[in-house]
Amino acid sequence: MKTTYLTTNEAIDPVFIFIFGASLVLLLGITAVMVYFVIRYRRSRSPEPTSTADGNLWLEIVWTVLPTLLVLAMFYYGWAGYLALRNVPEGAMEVNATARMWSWNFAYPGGRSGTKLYVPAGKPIKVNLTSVDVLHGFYIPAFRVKRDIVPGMTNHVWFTATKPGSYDIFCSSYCGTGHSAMITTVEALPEAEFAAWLKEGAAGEGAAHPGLALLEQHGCLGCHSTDGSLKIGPSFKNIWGRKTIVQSGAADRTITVDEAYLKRAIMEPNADVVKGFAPAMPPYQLKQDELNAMIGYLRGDTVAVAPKIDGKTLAQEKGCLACHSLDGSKGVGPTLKGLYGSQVKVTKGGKLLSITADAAFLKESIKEPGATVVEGYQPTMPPYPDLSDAEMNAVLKWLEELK
Amino acid sequence: MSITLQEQPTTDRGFWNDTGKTGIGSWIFSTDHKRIGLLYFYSVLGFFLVGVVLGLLLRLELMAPGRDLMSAQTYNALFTVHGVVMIFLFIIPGIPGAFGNMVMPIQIGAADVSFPRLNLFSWWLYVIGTVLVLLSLFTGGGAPDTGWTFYVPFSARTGTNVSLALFGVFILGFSSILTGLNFVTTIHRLRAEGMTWSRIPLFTWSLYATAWVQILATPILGITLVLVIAERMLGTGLFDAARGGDPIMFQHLFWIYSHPAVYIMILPAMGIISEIIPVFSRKPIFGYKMIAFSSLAIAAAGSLVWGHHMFTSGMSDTAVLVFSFLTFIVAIPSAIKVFNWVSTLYRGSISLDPPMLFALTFILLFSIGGLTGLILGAAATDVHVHDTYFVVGHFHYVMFGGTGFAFFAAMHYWLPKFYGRTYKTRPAVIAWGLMFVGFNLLYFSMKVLGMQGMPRRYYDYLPEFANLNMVATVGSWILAIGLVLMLVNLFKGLFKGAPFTGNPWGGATLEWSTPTPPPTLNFITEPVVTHGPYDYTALKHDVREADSGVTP
Amino acid sequence: MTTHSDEHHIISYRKLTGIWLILLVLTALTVAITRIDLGGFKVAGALTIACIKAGLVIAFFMHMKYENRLLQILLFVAVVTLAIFIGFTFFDVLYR
Amino acid sequence: MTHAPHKDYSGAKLGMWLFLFTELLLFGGLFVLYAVYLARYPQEFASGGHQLNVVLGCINTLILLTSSLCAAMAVTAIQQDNRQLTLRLLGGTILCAAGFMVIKYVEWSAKIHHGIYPGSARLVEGPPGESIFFSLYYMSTGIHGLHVLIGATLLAWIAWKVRNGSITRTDFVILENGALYWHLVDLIWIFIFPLYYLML
Ligand code: HEA
Ligand code: HEA
Ligand code: HEC
Ligand code: CUA
Ligand SMILES: [Cu+2]
Repeated sequence: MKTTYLTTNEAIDPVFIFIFGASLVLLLGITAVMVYFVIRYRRSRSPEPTSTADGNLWLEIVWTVLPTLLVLAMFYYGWAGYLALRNVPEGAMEVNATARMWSWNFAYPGGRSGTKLYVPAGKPIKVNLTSVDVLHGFYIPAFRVKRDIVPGMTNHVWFTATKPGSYDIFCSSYCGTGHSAMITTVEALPEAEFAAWLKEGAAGEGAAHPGLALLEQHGCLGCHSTDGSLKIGPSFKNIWGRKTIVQSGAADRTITVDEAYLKRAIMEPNADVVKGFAPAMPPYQLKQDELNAMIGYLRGDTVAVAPKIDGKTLAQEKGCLACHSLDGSKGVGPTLKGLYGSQVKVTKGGKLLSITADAAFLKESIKEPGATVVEGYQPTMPPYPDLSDAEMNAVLKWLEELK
Repeated sequence: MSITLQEQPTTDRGFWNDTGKTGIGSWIFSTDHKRIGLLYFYSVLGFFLVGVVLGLLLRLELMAPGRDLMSAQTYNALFTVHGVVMIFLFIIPGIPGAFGNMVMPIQIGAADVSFPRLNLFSWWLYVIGTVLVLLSLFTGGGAPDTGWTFYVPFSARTGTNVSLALFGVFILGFSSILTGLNFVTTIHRLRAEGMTWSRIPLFTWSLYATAWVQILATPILGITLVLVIAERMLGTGLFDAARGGDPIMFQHLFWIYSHPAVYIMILPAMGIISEIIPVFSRKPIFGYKMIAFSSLAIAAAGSLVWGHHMFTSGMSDTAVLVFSFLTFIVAIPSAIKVFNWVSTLYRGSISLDPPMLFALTFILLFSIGGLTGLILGAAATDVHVHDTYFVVGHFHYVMFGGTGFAFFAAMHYWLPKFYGRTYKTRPAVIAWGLMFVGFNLLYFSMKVLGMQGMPRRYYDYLPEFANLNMVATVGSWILAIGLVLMLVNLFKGLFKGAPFTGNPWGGATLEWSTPTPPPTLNFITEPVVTHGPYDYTALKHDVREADSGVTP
Repeated sequence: MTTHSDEHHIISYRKLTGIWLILLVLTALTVAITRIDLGGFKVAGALTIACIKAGLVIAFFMHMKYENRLLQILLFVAVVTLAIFIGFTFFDVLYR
Repeated sequence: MTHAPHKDYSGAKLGMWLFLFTELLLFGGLFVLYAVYLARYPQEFASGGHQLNVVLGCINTLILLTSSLCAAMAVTAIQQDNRQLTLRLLGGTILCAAGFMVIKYVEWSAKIHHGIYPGSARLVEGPPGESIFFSLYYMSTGIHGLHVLIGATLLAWIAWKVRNGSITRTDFVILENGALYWHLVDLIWIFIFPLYYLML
C-alpha cells in the first residue's frame, strides 16, 4: 500500500468505495434471497415446511469465516487510509487555527491572520488546531479531513487543495448556541496569488518582526497570545511597561515590565511567577541576539502604526454575528440594527429597567454581558473583556453607523 | 408440555382480574411481572411518542435553511431532549422493561421474576428518573443543550439545567441495573424443570446477554455523570484542561458505557426477531446455538470497542488501531445472526402476518444501519463522516429501523396474548407500508447529506443541503401518518377487537401454552419442558390432539 | 427448578479471627514496604498485597470459597471487565 | 402453579453479588481516572499523597478490617442461633462505621482548613496535577464514605430485624447480604488506602 499521498481525497475515497461497494453487494444479495424465499415459500404455495433443518455446520463456518476475512480487509484498508491522514507530507505549509465560541482565527507564519483560511492551491497545508474554550471540530468535507479541537491539546490536520476555489469549513463538534454558525471557508488561491496575499497582509498589518518569528519558532505563542486572549500564560499584547503582580517565593510584589524583567522571565521563568498563573513555563536557554530580537518585538520596536480596525470585520471575527443579526431579525441575541441609542428593557441585579443604549451601556454589555441582560434573552453571551480600547471604539463606531 | 387450546379468552381474563384487585393501586404497586411489564410498556410508549414529536419538530425546523420555527437555543435543547428521551427513556428500558418483563418469566416457565418487589422498584426508579429529567426542562437555567452525549467542557460550563438532567439519567441507570440483575438471577434460578440452557428461547437468551451489559457497563455511566455534576457544582476540575484534567477521559468513560448501551438496545430486539422468524416460517430456527452464542459474543466484544466514537477526538493512533479492529470483530456475530435468520426462511411455510412483516423489515433496515456502521468503523472513512448526518442516519437505521421495528413486531406478536383480543391485519399492513416508505425517505436522505458533509447538531445549514432536507422532512410526515395508523389500529384491536385465543401463530415457546390472558402465576400447573423452543413437530402433535378433541 | 438443598457452610470464629490477623499483618507489611524506597516496586508491592487482602476478604469473610462454581466464575468475569476498561484506556493514554 | 414462589437463598445471594459487581464497577470508573492521571502526573500525585495523614489512614484501615470481622462473625453467630451475639457483633460493626466516619471528618476538615478542597483557590492556582489528585481523593473517599453510611444504616435495619426475630438461624439471607455489602465497603477501602495514602 502507498504510504505517501498527494491529497487526502486520494487516501480516503478508495476506502469509501471499497466498503460501500462490498456492503451494497452484501445488502442486495441478502435482500434478494430474503424476498425470493418469502415469495417461493409463502404459505399459500408451501403449506407445510419441506425441511426441518436446524443448522449446518459447514454453512455456519463458511459464513463466519468469509465475513471475517472481508471485515479484516476493510479494517486494514481503513487503517492505512487513516495513517495517510496522520502523516503530514514533508514541506507542508503550517497554519495555526484557533477556535473559540463561535469563530475561527487562522494565523500564518509571517504574522498575517484572518477568519478565512487562505491557502496556495496544490500545496500540502498543515493546520494546527487549538481551542480557547470548549470542544470544536475542524471539518472540510471537500478534502475529507476532520479533527476535534480540544482545549489543552494541539491537534492537526493536513490537506491539499488541488484546484483553486472556495471550500466550506464547518465546526463539526457541538459547541453550543452558535455551533451551526461557526462556518467559514478555505480560499485556495493559485500559488502566486497566495504569495501576494500573504505579502500584502504583512505589509498592511505591520511587517513581520524577526522577534515575532522567533517567538513562533520557539513555541512561545503556544502559551502566549499576541492578541490579548488568555492562554496558558499571560498575553504579550501591550506587555511592555505593564504593571504586573508576581510571586517571588512566597511574597507578592508589583513590577513594571522592562528589559531585565523580560530576560529573567524567559531564562528563569519560575523565579517570578505572574499571579494567577501556574508555574508551567519551562526555562529557555537562548542566544543573546535571539533574546534581544524577542524583547525588541515585545517592546513594540518596529511594530508600526496600529492597524486600521474595522468594526464590522471585528464583529465577524469575534463571532458576534453568530448571534446578532444586522437586519432587524431576532437571533440568539437582539439584533444590532438600530440598537445604538434605542431604548432597551434590561434586567439588572434582578430588577427590570429601561435603559438607553448609549456608548457606556454598550461597552458594558460587551465586556460584561451578564451584568445587564436584555429582556427576553438568555444570559448566554460570552464576555469579551479583552477587546482593546481601539477595538472597542471601532465596534461602537460601527454600531452607531448601523442606526 | 401440552398446548391448551381455548375457544375464548379465559373468562376471568387471567392476571387482569384474578387477584380480585382493581384500580390504579393494583397496578402501580403490583409485583406481578406482567403488570409491571405493561406499566413499562405504556410509560415507554408514551415517551416514545414524546420523543417522536420532538423529532418531528426538529425536522420542521430543518425543512428549509434559515430560521423556520425556533431559535438556535431552542433547537439545541430540542435535539438534546429528543436524544435523551429516545435513548434513556425509550430504547434502553423499552424491550427489556416491557416485553422482557411480560414474556421472559413465562418463557422459562417461572411464576414471576426472582425479586418481584425489586422489579416494581425498578419501574419506580424509572418514573423518578423520568420526572427529574422532565423537571430539568422547566426549572433552573432551562432545558439542557449539550446533546445526549453531555461532552465536557461544554456540559460543565453551560448555564442550562444540566445537573438535574444528569441526576435523572443517573437514577434511570440504576433502574436499568436492577432490571438486569433481576433477569440474570431469574434466568439462573427459576427455570422450569427440563428448561435446560439449550432449551431457553432465544429472546430470553438475548435478555440474558443484555442483562450482563446492563450490570457491568451502566455503573461506569453512573460515576461519570456524578463526576460531571461534581465538576459543575464543586469545581473538581477532573475534566478541565486548564486544571490538568483531560476532556478526552470523559469521552472514554462515557463511551465505555454508551457503546455497550447500543447493544442493550439491539440485543433484545434481535431476540424478538429470533422468536418471530421461525414461528411464521413454521421451521426451527437455523443455528440455534450460534444465535444464542453470538448474543453473548456481541455483549462481550461490544464492551471492547468504545473508542470508535473517538477516532477524531485526538486520541492516540494506537487506540484508533485497536478500536477500529475490534469494531470490525463485533460485526461478525451480527452477520451470523442475519445469515441464520435468512436461512430459517428456506423451505419453510411463510405467512406474512404483521409481526413477520415488521421482523423481515427489521432485517433489512438493521442491515443497512449495520453496514453503514462498517463505514464508521473504518478509521479512514469515519474521519469524513464522523459527526455528520451520516452518523445520524446510521443510528436511526439501527435504533428506529432495528430496535423500533422490533418493538412494533413484538407489539403485534405478544400483546394480543396479554389482552385476549387482536387487531385487524389490513390496516396494520398499510401502516407498515407507510412507515417503511417514510422511514427510508427520511433517513436515507440523511445518509446522503452526511456523505456530502452536512454536520449534525446544526440548527441551520447551507443552501446546498436544502433539497435532501426537504425530502427528509416529507419522509417524516409519511412516517408519522403510518405510526399513528399503526397505533390506532393496534389499540382499537386490543381493547375492542376480535377474541384472540390459543396459539394462532403456532409458537412452541411456553408462553403459548398458558391460558390467554395468562393467570397471575402464569401457569395452571407447573410446566415440565420436554422439547426445544422451536420444535414444531412436537407442537403439531399437540395441536392435532387438540383438533381431535382430546385435550380440553 | 431450584435445588432445595441450600446447605450453608459455617465458618468458625477462629478461622475468621485468623484471617483478620493475617489482614492486619498484611496492612502492616504494606505500610512498611511503602515507607522504604523500593522504586517502582513500591507500587507493585502495595497493589499485590492489596489484591491478596481483597482475595482473603472475598474468600472467607464473603464466603466465596464455599460458594458454587457459578458465582466464582461470575466474579472473575466482573473483575476481568474492570481490568479491560482500565487497560484499554491505556491504549490511548500511553501512546498519545 | 398455585403456590407462591418460595424463598430462594442462592438466588438472593446471586442477586446481591451481581449488585456488588455494579458497585465495584462504579468505583472502577474512579480507578480508571486514578490510573490515567497517576501516569500523567506522578510527581504531583506523590506530593499530594505525602500530604495525607498516614496514621489516620492506618487507623481507619484497622477499624474497617475489624468491622468486617464483626460482620462476618455475625453471620456465623446467627447460624449458630446466638441472637445476642449477633446483635452485639452488628453493634460493633456499626460502632466501627461511626468511628470511621469521625476520623474521616477529622481528616477532611483538616484538609479543608488548609484550603485544600475541590475548587479551592489553592488548588486552582497550584500545579494542575495536584488539583486532580485532591479532587480524585475527595470523590473517592466521599463516595466511599457515603457507602459506609448506607452500609451502617442497612446493618442497623438488619439488627432491628434480628431483634424482632424475623431473621433467624434458618432464614438469615438478609443478614448475609447485608454483611456482603459491608465487606464490599471494606474491599474498596483496601484499595483506596494504598492508592492514596501509601504508595505514592
Ligand atoms: C441500536 C443501536 C446501535 C447498533 C446496533 C449499532 C451497531 C454498530 N455501530 Fe453504531 N451507533 C449507534 C447505535 C448503534 N450502532 C449510535 C446511537 C451512534 C451515535 C452516537 C452519537 O454520537 O450520538 C453510533 C455511532 C457509531 C459509530 C461512531 C460514529 C462517529 O460518531 O463517528 C461507529 C463507528 O465505528 C459505529 C459502528 C457500529 C458498528 C460497526 C455496528 C455493528 O454492530 C453493526 C453490525 C451489523 C452489520 C454488520 C449488519 C448486518 C450484517 C450483514 C448484513 C451481513 C454482512 C456483514 C458483513 C460481512 C460484515 N456506530
Ligand atoms: C430510538 C431512538 C430514536 C428515534 C425513534 C428517533 C426518531 C426520529 N428522530 Fe432522532 N435522534 C435520536 C434517537 C432517535 N430518533 C438520537 C439519540 C439523536 C441524537 C441526539 C443528539 O445529537 O444528542 C437523534 C437526533 C436526531 C436528529 C439530528 C439532530 C441534529 O443533529 O441536529 C434528527 C434530525 O432530523 C432527528 C429526527 C428524528 C425523526 C424525524 C424521528 C422520527 O422517528 C419521528 C417520526 C415522527 C413520527 C413517527 C411522529 C408520529 C407521531 C405523532 C404525530 C404523534 C401522535 C401522537 C399520538 C398518537 C398521541 N433525530
Ligand atoms: C451567544 C452569542 C453572542 C455572541 C457571540 C455575542 N453576543 Fe452580544 N449578546 C448576546 C446576548 C444573548 C445578549 C443579550 C443578553 C445580555 O445583554 O447579556 C447580547 C447583548 C449584547 C449587547 C447589548 C445589546 C442590547 O440590546 O443592549 C451588545 C452591544 C452586544 N451584545 C455586542 C456584542 C459584540 C460586540 C460581540 C462580539 C465581540 C457580541 N455581542 C457577541 C449574545 C451574543
Ligand atoms: Cu465550534 Cu461547534
Ligand atoms: Cu459504538
